[in-house]
Amino acid sequence: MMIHFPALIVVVPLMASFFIFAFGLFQRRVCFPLMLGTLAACLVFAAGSLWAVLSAGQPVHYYLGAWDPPWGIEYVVDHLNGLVLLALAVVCLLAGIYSKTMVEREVPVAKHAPFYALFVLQATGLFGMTVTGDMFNLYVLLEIASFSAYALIGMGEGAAPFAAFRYMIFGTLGACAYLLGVGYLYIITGSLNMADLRQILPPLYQSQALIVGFAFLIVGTGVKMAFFPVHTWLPDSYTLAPSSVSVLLAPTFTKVGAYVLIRILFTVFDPSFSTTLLPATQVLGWIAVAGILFCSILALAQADLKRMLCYLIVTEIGYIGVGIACGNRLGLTGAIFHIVNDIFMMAGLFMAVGAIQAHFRTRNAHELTGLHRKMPVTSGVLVICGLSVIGVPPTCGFFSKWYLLLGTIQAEQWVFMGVLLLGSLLNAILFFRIFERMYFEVHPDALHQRREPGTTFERAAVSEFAPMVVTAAFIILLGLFNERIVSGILAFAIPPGF
Amino acid sequence: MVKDLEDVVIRTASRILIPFIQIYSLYVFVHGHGSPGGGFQGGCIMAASFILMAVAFNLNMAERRLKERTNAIFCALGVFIYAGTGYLSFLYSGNFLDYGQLSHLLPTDPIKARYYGMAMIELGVQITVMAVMVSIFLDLVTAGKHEKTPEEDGND
Amino acid sequence: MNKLAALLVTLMVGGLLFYSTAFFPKWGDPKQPGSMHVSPRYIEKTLAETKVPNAVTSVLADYRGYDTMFETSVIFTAGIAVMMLLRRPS
Amino acid sequence: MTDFILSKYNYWIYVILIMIGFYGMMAKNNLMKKLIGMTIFQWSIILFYISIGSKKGGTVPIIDPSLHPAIRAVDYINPLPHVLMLTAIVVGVATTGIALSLLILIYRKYGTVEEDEILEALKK
Repeated sequence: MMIHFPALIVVVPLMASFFIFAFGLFQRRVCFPLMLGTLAACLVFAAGSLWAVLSAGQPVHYYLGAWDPPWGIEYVVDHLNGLVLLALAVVCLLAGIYSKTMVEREVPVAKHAPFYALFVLQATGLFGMTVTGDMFNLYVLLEIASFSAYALIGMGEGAAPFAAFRYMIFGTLGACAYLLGVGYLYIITGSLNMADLRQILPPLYQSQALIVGFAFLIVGTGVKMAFFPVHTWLPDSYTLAPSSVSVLLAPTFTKVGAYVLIRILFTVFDPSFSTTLLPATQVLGWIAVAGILFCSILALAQADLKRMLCYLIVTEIGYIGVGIACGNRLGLTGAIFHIVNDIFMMAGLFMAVGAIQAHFRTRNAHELTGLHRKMPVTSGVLVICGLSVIGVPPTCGFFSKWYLLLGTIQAEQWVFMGVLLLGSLLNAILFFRIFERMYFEVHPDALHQRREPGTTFERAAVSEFAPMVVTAAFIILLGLFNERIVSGILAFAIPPGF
Repeated sequence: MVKDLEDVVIRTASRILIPFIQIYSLYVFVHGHGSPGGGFQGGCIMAASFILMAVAFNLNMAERRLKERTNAIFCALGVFIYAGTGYLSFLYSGNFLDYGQLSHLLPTDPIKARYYGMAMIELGVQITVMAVMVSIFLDLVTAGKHEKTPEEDGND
Repeated sequence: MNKLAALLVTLMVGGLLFYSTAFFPKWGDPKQPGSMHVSPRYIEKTLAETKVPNAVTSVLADYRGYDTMFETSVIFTAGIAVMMLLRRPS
Repeated sequence: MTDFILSKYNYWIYVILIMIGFYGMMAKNNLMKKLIGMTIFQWSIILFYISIGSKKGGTVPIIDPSLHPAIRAVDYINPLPHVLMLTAIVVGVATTGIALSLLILIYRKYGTVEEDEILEALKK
């Protein structure tokens, strides 16, 4: 049964979304348990797939429809996407638990069935994009994940439909650029399978059409990954989305985009092509550096807590970009480890902000005085995640930034190293400003004057702070056991040719 | 006066045409293996017949023929048939979507089983595409105000 | 101003595309890589392996049937999304 | 020179369509026109894929043993791009469907689909 896990992790949530939608129309209450059961099953499949890869020691191949690769579609689970898959499965399950009370609050009852069906389809698209070994299949799964994201964001309040529409224009532009890139690769090589392309492409590295196709692939993936110059769709759409949706999308979608970029740069194309022959990673590095500085400063300027986090997402993607740009084992280890850490960090942060908005009824960073008294758990999780984003030792953020720094030093990219340190400093200013206002400023009148008299302060539900605590625990655990993760999994996750 | 005359011509013409459109759609669907056709094209033609019904008559007619809830169930049913056929090969420890394993189920050799597997797939695609096209059309046209009968809305 | 910038970007992208078409194989050339590497097997083996004369249907439903399943799921996702966004709760 | 044009003009057509769609998407102020530009952009990529699959002298890929005794790949055009583009067409339909429903939501909320008017309304 274990050999079917790579296919099951995508097909089971797909089938479950049909049941959730069909039964949800009749019996609304069946949606949440079905969704939770599916995401729990996906966690089991993800863990099983990673375990199969670790015990086998080499990538696991799964031929869909029993057709061998270049003709049929192939799923490949290796150390790299096994780890990312496991992190995605954990965070999707936590986002599912978290969404119980949030959806009751934000989504009208008649729309629960389609909402949960799209929630699970979004998870399907993410898992599929991580596992697939076929370029066109990745495009189709990218579209499933994107359509669910557009619709879920469109459910938000205020200007959410407008933000979703602008995200759709940008996202479709990116997906079409990706499709055009796959078309360029197909017209030159005739194959769609990643491993097959790796064999056919080397003699063609000089042809200009290939370089243009490579550029389209990078631009398309960059849009989906919210890389610096093409990230403008992210702050509006994730801020206005319902909080259960931004908790699902923020940690996962952009990191899967980063994984796809690593897959294209170093698995489909030879690392020597991406780093030396065509200075693609150098250019990406300099853009990422500009992105880190620009977005860290913009994050400082935001009053709205959620919008501040959105700019943080783009900064973290910038760190991953710098990791890729180093072009050596250390830098890439740091980039992959940072993808996994960032999935958990952003999940914790967005869950905390969602709970604060729901119970403290504010998102303004200046009105958080006395939060620790009313919501001790949420503020505790916010502190742990903040420290991890800054990069303070016990948390996992420190270790991934440590490898990134080592990578930049080894690659003698002193500017990259400087910007990494400066970025951490800017994040430190950002978070300590919030911590200071949360814990140390005591203005009881500010608290009462804003609160309407007579509204009781209902406690955060268990289904809200349980996932938060689990995420914070994961952040600490990843930090403590980073050495085993790096030597056990990441050492083998680096594509050959480095 | 002119408005009614116009309706009469369109209504009688479409009353005659709609059944043949649906038969043609089944023809295209069934001949997916031997000639250009298949689930998608057949589903679209079937959806066109329902949309013609909604345009020529009024939304109530289309609503009566294909109620909103059954349409939603058809959406899920078609894709369920598709994925279900894929799951069948798990029973015989084949990979996902491996129709060769259907030969244990159907009294044929593995190669002919692939022929029947594809027919099942096309059926699933036909149902889903038909249901979704009609559902998207009805949603966009009424902008979500299904419950109000067209008379209140002005007979558009 | 915006229109001018958009025009410039479009001309640049168009120039890049025109430049790249110069390196494509001739149109309709039977020996181009696109038709030499993977597709000959689909054409020659479809009758033998799947008894379906229409090679497009056999590739669509069998060789790459998994893509088509997700394609149907894409149309299903669009159907739910439109239903969710537009339906007014009565 | 004519041989060069004859062998490449189909790619130029799809490039011109991409430029039209891309310009429409970037420069138009009306959201509906942006959507039309996006659709042109998507369909031009479909045209590009289909032109990859064509073969001079090849016929529709329905294998008919009576037509040619030996089944040779040269006699039939390449079916793979046609399969891929069926998916891209369905994705195009889905994109248009969701974009139109979002547009209806925007129109219902702001009474306009002009981007600058919406941005004014947002600033208030």
